[in-house]
Formats: sequence, structure tokens, C-alpha cells
Amino acid sequence: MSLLVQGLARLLLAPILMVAFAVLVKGYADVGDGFAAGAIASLAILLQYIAFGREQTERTLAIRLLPAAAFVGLLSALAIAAAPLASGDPLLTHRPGAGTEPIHLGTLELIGAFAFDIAVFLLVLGATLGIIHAIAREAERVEGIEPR
Amino acid sequence: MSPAIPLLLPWAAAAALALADGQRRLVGWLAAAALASTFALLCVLAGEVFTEGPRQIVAGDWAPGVGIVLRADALGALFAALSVGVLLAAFVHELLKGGQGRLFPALVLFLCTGLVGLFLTGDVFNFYVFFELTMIASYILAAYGGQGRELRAGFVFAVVNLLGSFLFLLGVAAVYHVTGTLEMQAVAARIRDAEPSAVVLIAVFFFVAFGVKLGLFPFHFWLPPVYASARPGVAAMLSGAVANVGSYGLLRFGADILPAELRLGAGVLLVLGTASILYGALQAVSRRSVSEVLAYSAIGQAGYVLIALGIGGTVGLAAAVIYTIVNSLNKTLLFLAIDLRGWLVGAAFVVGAFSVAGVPPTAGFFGKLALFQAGIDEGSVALVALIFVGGALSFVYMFQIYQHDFWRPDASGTPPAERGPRSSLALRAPTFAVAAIVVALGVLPEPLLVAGREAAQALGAIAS
Amino acid sequence: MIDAPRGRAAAHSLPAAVAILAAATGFAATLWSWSHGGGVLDLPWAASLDIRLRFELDGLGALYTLLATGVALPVFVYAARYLPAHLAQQRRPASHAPRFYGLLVLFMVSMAGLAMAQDMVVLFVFWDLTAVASYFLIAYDRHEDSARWAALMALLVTGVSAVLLLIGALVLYAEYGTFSVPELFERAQPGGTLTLAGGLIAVAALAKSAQVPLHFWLPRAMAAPTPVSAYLHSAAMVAAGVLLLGRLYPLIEPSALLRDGLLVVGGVSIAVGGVIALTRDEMKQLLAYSTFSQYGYVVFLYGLGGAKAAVAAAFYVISHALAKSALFLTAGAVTQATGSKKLSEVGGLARGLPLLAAASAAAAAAIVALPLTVGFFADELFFAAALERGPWAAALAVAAAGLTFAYLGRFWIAIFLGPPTPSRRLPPAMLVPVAALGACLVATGFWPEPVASLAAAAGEASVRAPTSAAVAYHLDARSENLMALATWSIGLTLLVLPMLWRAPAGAVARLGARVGPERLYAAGLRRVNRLSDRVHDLEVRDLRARVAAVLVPAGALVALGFLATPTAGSYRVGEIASRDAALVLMLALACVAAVAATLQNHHLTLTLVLATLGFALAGVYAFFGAPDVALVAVVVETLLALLLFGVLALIPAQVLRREAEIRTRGSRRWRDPLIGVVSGLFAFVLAWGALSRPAPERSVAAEHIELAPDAHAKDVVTAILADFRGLDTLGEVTVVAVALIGVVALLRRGRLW
Amino acid sequence: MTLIPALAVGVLFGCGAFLLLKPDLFRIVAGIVLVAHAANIALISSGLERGQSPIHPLAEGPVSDPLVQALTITALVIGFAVTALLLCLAYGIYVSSKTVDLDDLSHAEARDERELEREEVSV
Repeated sequence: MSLLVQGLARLLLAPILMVAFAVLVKGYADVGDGFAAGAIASLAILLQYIAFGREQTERTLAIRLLPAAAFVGLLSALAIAAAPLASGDPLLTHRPGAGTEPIHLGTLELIGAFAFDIAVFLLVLGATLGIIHAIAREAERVEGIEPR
Repeated sequence: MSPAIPLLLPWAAAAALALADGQRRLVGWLAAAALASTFALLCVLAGEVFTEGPRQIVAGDWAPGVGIVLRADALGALFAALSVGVLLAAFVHELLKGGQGRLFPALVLFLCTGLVGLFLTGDVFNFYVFFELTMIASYILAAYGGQGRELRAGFVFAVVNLLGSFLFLLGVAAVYHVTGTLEMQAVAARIRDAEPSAVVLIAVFFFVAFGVKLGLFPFHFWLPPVYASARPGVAAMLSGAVANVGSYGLLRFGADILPAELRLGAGVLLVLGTASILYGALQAVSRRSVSEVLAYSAIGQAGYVLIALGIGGTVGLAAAVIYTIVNSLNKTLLFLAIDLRGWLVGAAFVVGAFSVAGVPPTAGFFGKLALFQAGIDEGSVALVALIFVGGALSFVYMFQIYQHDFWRPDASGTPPAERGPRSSLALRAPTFAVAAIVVALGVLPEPLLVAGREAAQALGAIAS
Repeated sequence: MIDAPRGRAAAHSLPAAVAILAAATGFAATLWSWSHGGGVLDLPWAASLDIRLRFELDGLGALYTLLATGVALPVFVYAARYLPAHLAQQRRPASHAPRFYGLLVLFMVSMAGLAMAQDMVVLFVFWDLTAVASYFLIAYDRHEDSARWAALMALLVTGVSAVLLLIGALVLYAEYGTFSVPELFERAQPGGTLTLAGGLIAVAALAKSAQVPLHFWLPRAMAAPTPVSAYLHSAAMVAAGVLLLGRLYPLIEPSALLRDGLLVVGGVSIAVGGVIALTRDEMKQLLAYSTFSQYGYVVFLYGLGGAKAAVAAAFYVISHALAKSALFLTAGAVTQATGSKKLSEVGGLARGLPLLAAASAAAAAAIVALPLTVGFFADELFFAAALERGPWAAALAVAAAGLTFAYLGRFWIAIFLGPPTPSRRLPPAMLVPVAALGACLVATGFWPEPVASLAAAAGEASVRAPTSAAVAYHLDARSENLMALATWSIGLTLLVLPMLWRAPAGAVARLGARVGPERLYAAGLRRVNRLSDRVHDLEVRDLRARVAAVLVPAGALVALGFLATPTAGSYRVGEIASRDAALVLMLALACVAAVAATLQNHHLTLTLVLATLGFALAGVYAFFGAPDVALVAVVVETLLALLLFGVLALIPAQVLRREAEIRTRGSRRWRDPLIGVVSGLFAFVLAWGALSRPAPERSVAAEHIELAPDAHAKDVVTAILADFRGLDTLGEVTVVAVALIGVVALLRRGRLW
Repeated sequence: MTLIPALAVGVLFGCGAFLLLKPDLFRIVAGIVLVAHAANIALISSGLERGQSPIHPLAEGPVSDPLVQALTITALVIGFAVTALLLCLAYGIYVSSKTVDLDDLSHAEARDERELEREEVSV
């Protein structure tokens, strides 16, 4: 059972993260946005917690940094929102402005709101993971005191 | 000045400080500095608004309504400055006392962000978002670091207020459907032509939501355990800053957006206001701890705001604004004074007590004056009698507990409020500052009166 | 005991000196200014409310300011000797001294402000300031139960009744549009409003002057140190009440009803105070009852109406203030000298304290209107005014004065005559003030013109017309003189034959103690506290009831709103197309899941049902043409379900099982579902009512669809989230971040990792 | 299609309210979840148009109101956040008082109160 789950978890990690990435970058053209992407990505990592346990999953430095990254995400989202203030525009003014063609990377259009979405993605991923981590630690504490 | 600046400043500071260990002194003082600069910015903004009229920007530079409108008018700027000022005093108090949790500074800054946002937004749904931000931070603050009692109170707080929030959200959904917009000014203009039966129900939902927040009878039952069990600084934040959301909501959504429904419901407001005043004051009389007395007193004071709102007109609305300001300062002062010891603490407390009772030279006197004036303008003997009786009871409960705690020697020969070591002068400073403001506004009341009048007139502006 | 240790001297002498200096300067300045024609100070204060800081040193202002500062002078000098001994006796630190002088000065200043204020609100401010100062002064010995009880009583009686003055002022403002006292006098017209406002003001004034039935706080206030009592009874606080009557007399006088009311209250106060004073054994108590009896004279005079009475009232206040402060200081000095507070425990002190005996004899003589003191003229004016009203008033005046003669005679004789009790020497600072006051009383008995002209000016300020007070000794059989003779004979009779009054006066005092207003006050306070406890027992302490207390009134309000507006045609079923079948089905599934959730007892199945509900709603969103919402709903529901499982797994199974097996019992079985149905109903009514009437105008959403290309987005919803309403999104994700903070604060003591 | 979503709002809200009256902390959390769902349905159904998904390029015909969709997403996320917090609060209460039953908790509250009320207030 656990072997099966572990195998599945390892197999599924990359595809789920791909889906999350797709939801993120295609958000402007199709269904999806930063929140959904972040939540999907966190589900992928949650699967690793279930399959491999907390300690093994958290060996990866990136994962340990994620809860803190939530606030980095929030800070960058705020920075993006506040950036137009520097040039005298109201907050959240979109870049590039209406009518001007943004830079294209393939079919992906690089616009300010996209950066905003990435920040949201980071925040949601970090926050969910922080909550998961807190509950996982609590579970260990509980098992430590009262084995069931 | 753009209203966005005082909104983004505490927001960014909160996000940054959430990463730091808030138990460190430096982090705490950085948070205090952020709060202080937000407060200063809001004061500048309020000054501009009062002299030059409302400040408005639309996020994203879209047309109003398409993008979210941030609109600082007299009422919003005033409430924002007041609430952040209260947060600043209460936070510095907690900071100097020490023992706050790691994330406490960040939480207070998030609370500040939510409050500034909801007072400055001109969008109904955006109001809801900031409202939830404020509330979630409040729930955590109420339960923070607590054991049994605080957690229970926090849970009760969260459940009852979430119910209120969702009632508000239901109302917002209905508002959008009948008006097709979320921008407050447009909503106010369009809702007059909407079906009255639907609009009345929307008004009821809003009223219940803000009534819960403000702690009006009979929606108040969550309030006493929360105020009584929270640490004094947090109780000051909840009663001095967060409770303003309720009065602001009633003023903004009632007098500004739904004035016709407010007039229609004036009778209900007066009845519930009366019930709140009498119930709160009566409960407060024989409570044994200061925080309990203050909690029930808060319910009674909310009733006065409701009465003033029910009377309506510029006089009534100005009275509601003035009374909210006064009440917020009083509660902050009194809650902060609870756990202080030493010279002049009793004096600071008694300033608050006189202010609650409406005795000059305190700000509370002008609050009472405004209320009586509104009642007499209305020509209602019953209302004047009610305010009189409520005031008489406030004399009883404030001075019974004052004498009990500060004068009456117990078995050991010292009054309860003199037991324990003296608080440092620095720790007493925020409380003294608030007390000084309460007295200053009693001696030089013109700013308070002008603020009340301007804010009340700003309310008429949207509707007309 | 009298001499305080040296180390304390600094803490006492500096504040005392400042206070004495303040009183002296105030007195001199007032005198100088008054002799130079008075003056007006007019400053803007609260322009929004039309309130100006207007002070005027007119006759009334000069009279009371001179009293407040002039009586303060001997009282403060006396206090400088009295207080160190008082504190030493109570083993209190000298650091308690400065606040005493500070409060006394505040008391003096607020009295002076009150005397000169010419604006109703400013009047009220100083009015309340005297109450504040007296509150703290009465409670100066706050470790004593009696002092705290007395202070609270004084505050509740005078502070609460003061609000009536404010209401009166606001009523007048609403009618005449001004707070300015002179303007009010010009504009006020006799009528219902004026009577109402005047009545409210009069009640406030009578409570302050301790008139029956609001007199009971005054004898209690004797718990204060002697200098406070002396000052409070003569020149401040109690005098403030009659000052207000004098100041606002033009608002009260037009109403015969109010004048008669004043007559009755004054008369009853004279009688009750006098009769009870006869029976008191404690010196300060006797003087306290005497005080409100004496102020009853003044109130009675104002009730008589007319210029003569107003002048007489002012004259009476001066002579009483000087005499009463001297008598209080005498009582304090006697207590200091003998250690006793009761008349029955002292006697024969004339031998040891001749100066005190002489000075207090002059003071007592002034109050009982013996010639060669200023009091004679006071009573002469009193009698003359009463005579003008009619024989019954004259008879009442004579009886009252006779009563006064009797109890003050008893007071003085008991202290200074008879077998001597041992006594200590008193420092000059405690004797000189009394002597000075006594000398003053005698001097003005020979040379009454200054007092008379001041009283005339004060009367002029009250009645707004020229008045005069010609006082002189007339050795003839005019009725005033005959009345004075009658007074003395009644007084002497009562004094010589105590059996005449002992039984009835004792009965009155006992009756007052049993059913008097003080009993009512105490019982009322106790009742309110008990009622508060009773109401507190009803307070809801259960979350369910707290929730119900929101839902049920909300339902009632919705029902009210529903009934208050016409409903015909405002609720529509709307068309249901066949392509909506899937949507309807999904909604039905969600409803079934919701109902199922209420029936589930076991937590895991409940979680599953909730997840089902969530996914059904995701389907609903999809069929609403909202794939973005559906996507978010799916991930949110998944996360939430996992979270629920995770948290439930932390709780021992038996705890949850116990909870699952609890059955609702009793009235909850029908009450809870009923509340649920009511709540569902009002949510339904709101939703239906709103949905029945879509906005006729073009919605913002249409603009969003049009503008999305400008935001470089194809998916309009994402454009709204990230651009048009980016602030919402920013707020929303901040809520998520704060929730993270909350979770780690609760579970991990705030550690993020 | 005005009656049916309104009915669903009513049913969900009513069931949520009923659950809020239960003595079990976790069913109260479930009640809040239901009430939040009711608000979300109200939001999504308060759209002023219904039709194809609001994704450019748009075909002829009505387009579903994108604004309420965005609002619903925001409300969903906020609902998720507060539910998570509420769950942890409920768990925190369990940890500190070893019960998830409101009757026990109310007794504890009443006990705390009685502790406070023992002494008479006297001035």
C-alpha cells in the first residue's frame, strides 16, 4: 500500500506541478489564476507529505522556505501594486498600458498583472504549506504524548 | 495625498514583519514606527480632506466602478485616523509591557491594514474583503497566546461574527443584483430606483451584520467574554478601533447608501438603541471586574450611537460621529489603565470615568451634549429621559468600580489597583497620552465638533 | 499631635503657601476690578456650538467671587495647620498633602468661574467642576468607608442632577437659539418652555444647595476634613446652588409655579434642617443641618420674588458664608483641642479658648441676627421681604429664625459654657482665621454699607433692574424689629425649655432616618445592584444561544421589513429553461447534501458529506458558465476536506464518538430545527427578492467584458481578479496569509517553521 | 431561474444555521462552511447575465457575468481561510480543555464567571 502510494506520489509530482504551472501562465487566456495554481501545487506537495512523511519531504530546502515565501509573495504583490505610484499613477495601474502591445514569449504575454499572479501563486502555495506543516508537526506532538 | 499610501504602508510593513521574530524589541518598534507613520499620513490625509474635500483614486486607473475606488471623505478619513491612533496607543502599551507573541506586531499591522482599507474604500465588495481581513486579525488577537478562557472567547467571537459577515455578504450579492454595480456612489444613486421590498431586506441584513460587530442588544452576547478575557491592550484595540467598524458601517451603509431605509427603520433603531443603553448600563452596574464593566458599558454606548442614527439629520449624524469618537477614546483609555500601577494611573482612569459619564472638562461631555441636542431637536421627551437615565447609570457603574478598585482598601490595607509593582513611566505614557487627548478635546472641543459636523455632511453628499 | 515632624514641612508648606497666595491674589484682584467697575472677558470657545467663554464681573459675580476667594483665605490658612496633624493622625505620608491644596484651589477657581460665567454651557462646565472638586475633597480620607460612601452620594446627587441644568440650557437653546445668558434674558418669553427649562435648572440648583428632598448628601459630606466642610458649606458648592438661582433668576421668576415651588422647598428645608439640627449631638452634623436650613432662607427669598427679596437673598448669603465658615472652623478647632466631636463630650472651653469663644459667639450671633453683627441686617431684609408677601410668610420667617436661634444657642453654650473639659492649646494659625471672620462679622455690623452695596449690585444682576439695600439700626417699633424680638423670645424659650421640642424633634429625626430620602437613595442603589445581578444571571453564556440571539432577531427584522413594504409582484419565479436541468440537478444535490450534513452524527461521514456538497457546488459553478470558479472550488474543497480529516485525526476517536452519540433532548428538539427553518426562510426571502429584480441599467460586468482586451486578457474573470479588482485579490490573499499566521500562532506558538 | 437558486440559498443557510446550534465544535465549523456556501451561491446567482464562459474571443449570445465569478472566487478563498482558522481554534480548545462539547465549555465559562462574582461590589 505505502509503496504504491509512494510510487504514485513520485510519479504524479511533476505532472501536477506542470498543471499548476499551466493554470498559472494560461490564466490570462483561459481558465485559471494564481490562486488555483498555488492551491494545485500545494496539493502536489501535500501528496508527498502523505506518501513519504513530514521529515523526508521537508528535506528539500525549497519546501522549508515556502511558508516564509508566502510573505515574500505578499510583499512582491504589494510592490507590484504600489509600483505605479512612483510614476504618479494610481496603484495597480496595468503595465503596459491599454493599446500598447506587450512583449510576447511564444503565446505568453508578459504583462504586469502576470507578475502579480505569480506573487499570488507564491503566497497561496506558501500559506497552504505552512498550515500543512503546522498540522503535521502537531500530529507528531500528539503521537509523542499519546500514541494511538 | 493618495489614499493608497496610508493603506499600502502598514500592509507592506505587516508582510515584512511577519517574517521576523516579533518578540524582538527592534521588530516591535519597527511595527510601532509603521503604525505611527500610518497614523501621521492619515492625519495629513484627514487634514486635506477637511480643507479641500474628498480625495479619490481608482485602482488601476480605470473608470470608477470598473476599477475599485478608494475614496477618502471626511467620515472615512476621520475614522481611519482615529482607529489607527487607538491601535498605535494600544500596541505601544503591549510592546512596553512585553510578553507578546512572535507574530503579534504583524497581526496588529494587518489589523491596521484592514481598518484603513475598509474606511477608505468606496466599493461595497472591497469593503467586505477588508472587513474580513480586519475580523480575522481580530479573532486571532482575541485568542492569541491564550489558554482555555481566551480560546473559548475567540471561538465564540469568530463564529458569531462570521455569521454576521456572511449575512453582510448575502446583502452585497443582493446589492449587486439590483444595481449592477459595486461602487458606493453608483450604488447609492441606483438603489433608489430599485424594488423597495428587496432593498429593505438588504438594509436589514446590513443592519444585523453591523449590529453584531458593534455589539448591539440583542446581538451583543459574544462581546462580554471577549472583552473581559482579552489582554487589556487587545481589548482596547477591539473596543476602541474594531468596534468603530460597526458604527462606520451603520453610518456609511445606512445614512449614506440607504437613507430611505434608514428613515423607515428609525423606529427599530430607537427601540434597539434604548434596549442596548438600558441593558448595557444595567448589566455594568454590579460587575466585579473593570473589564467586565467596560464590556457591558460598550454595549450601552453602542446604543447611544444607534439612537443618534435613528434621530438622523445633520444633528443626529454628527452626534453619532462625535459619540463614536468619544467612546472609542474612552474605552481605549480605560482598558489600557486596567493593568497599570503607580502615580497618576488613578487620575487617568478617572478622566476616562468622567468622560463616560459626560462630565466636563472631558471629551465625553461634548458627546453627551451632542446627544442631548439631537434628542431635543427631535422633540422627544422620552429620548432625553433615556439619555439622562443611561447617563445616571453610567455614573453609578463607573464610580462604583473606580472607588472599589482604586480607593477601597482590602484586607491587606491597599486598594486592588495599588497592589503589585509600579509600572514604568514609559508604560504609562500611552495611557497618559490618550487621557491627555480626552481632556484636551474637553477643553478645546472645536476639532471634535468640526469633525462631527463635516463627517455628517459628507454622509449627505453621496445621497444627494 | 498638632506639630507635624519637621521633614514633612516642605511637602505641606509650599503647596499651602501657593494656595493661600492664590486665594489672596484672587480676592485682591476681584476687589480691585470690582471697585473699578467690573469688566467683561469674552473669548471664542466652541464656535460650532455657539458657545463663548464669556465672563462678567457684575454684582452677582463679584459677590460670589469675593466670597469664594475671601472665605478661602482663612480656610486655607487654617488648613495649613490642620492638614499636617490630620495626616499624621491617620499615618498617611506627607505626599498626600499637595493634592489637597490643589483640589481646594480648583474648587475656588471653579466657583469663581461659575460666579462670572455668562454662557449656559460654560456655567454648566464650572458647575460640574465644583462637583468634581468636591467629590475628591469629600473622599480625601478615602480609606474610610464613610468618606467613600459620602463622596459617591455627593457625586450621584449633584452630578446627575447637574445634567438637568444642561438639558435646561439645551431646551432654551432650541427655543431661543443662544447659550448666552444676557441674550437669553432678552429673548426669553414667559411660557411653557421657559417654565420647563427654569424648572430643570431649579432642580439642579436645589440639589446643589442641598434642599429637601435632595439634602441628604450634605450631612454625609461631613466625612471630609474640616477645612473642606467649612469651605463647601459657606462659599462653594452649596452656595453654588443659590448662585445659580440668582444668576438665572429672570428665567425662573416669570413662572408663579416655580416661585411657589421654591417657597415650598425653601420652607420645608428651613423647618426640616432646623428641627433635625436641634437634635444633633455631633458638632459638624448640627452645622450641616443648619446649613441647608439657612440656604432654605435664601431659596425661600427667591421664591418670594421681587427685587427686595433678591437683594435680601444676596445679603443673606454673605453674612451666612462668613458666619458658617467661622462656626465650622470652630468645630474643627474644638475637635483638635479636645479630641472629641460631640457636643455632649465638651464644655466650658470659654476659659481655655477665650478668643475662639468670642469669635464663634460673633459668628453665631450673626446667624441668629443679633444686633451689632451683619446678621441683624440680613434678617431685617429677610423679614421685610417676607412681610411684603403677607402675614403667613412673616410668621414662617419668625418661626424659622427662632428655630435657628435655639439650635445655634445650644451649640455655642454646649461648647463654651458649663463644666470645663480638658483641652490643649491651639496654634495661632487655627485661631486667627476664626477670629478674623468673627471680627469681620462684627465690623460689618457697625459698617454694613460695603455688604449692602454688594448685595444691591447682586440683586440688580438677578432682577435686571436697579435695586437698593438701605440698612441701618432703627430704634423704633417697626415690624422688622418686632419680628426680631419675637424671634429671640421664641429662641430663648426653646433654649430654656428643651422639653418643648425634644420629643417632637426627635420623632422628626427618627422618621427622616427611617423613611427619608437617604434611605431611598441607599435602597435604590442596592436595588439597582441587585437588579443588575439578576439581569446578569439571564445573560447568555452558551454559543448556541448567542448564535440564536443573532438569527432570531434577524428573522424578526426581516419579517418586519417584509411586512413594511408592498410585496405584490416583487417576487418572481423566473423562467426555467430545459438547458438548466443540469444546473437544477446540481443545486438539488447540494441541497440534499446540506440536509444530510445536518443528520450526520459521525465526524468522518460529515466531512465526506461536506466534500460532496462542495464538489456539487463546483458543478453548479460550472453550469453557471463559470469555469474559473469551478476550478477554484474544486481545489478549495479538496484542501478543506483534507484539512478537516487532518485535524479530526488529531483528536482521539473516543472524544469524537462521545460527541456523535449525544442526542438532542428537551425543547431543543423542536427549537433548533425551527430556528434553522426561520433562518433559511429569511435568507431565501432576501435572495429571492433581490434576484427577482435584476438591475435595469448596464452592469459594470459588461464594461469589464469590453475592457478586458485593454487589460491584455482573454479570460475576463482573471482580468477582473488580477487587474480591475486587483485590490480585492490582494486583500483576499492577505486574509489567507493572516489565516496562516493564526494557525501557526495557535498550533506552533507563532513559529512559521 | 430566480426561485431555484434562492431556494438553494435558503436551504443551505438554514441547514448551516441548524448546525450552528449543535453542541459539537466541529459541527459548528461545518455550519459556518454551509453558511459560506449559501453566500457563495447567492453571489454567483446574482450575476446579471447567464450564458457562455466570459473568455475572449466571445461567440454571439449572452455571456455569463464575469464580475460575480470573480467575487465568488474571492469569497471562496476568504471562506477557506476563515474555515481553516476556525478549525484550528476548535482544535486549540480541545487541546486546552480536552473536550469538543459546548455544554462542557459553557459550564467552564459559567464557572469562571462565578469565580469572579463571588465578591460583592461595594464602594
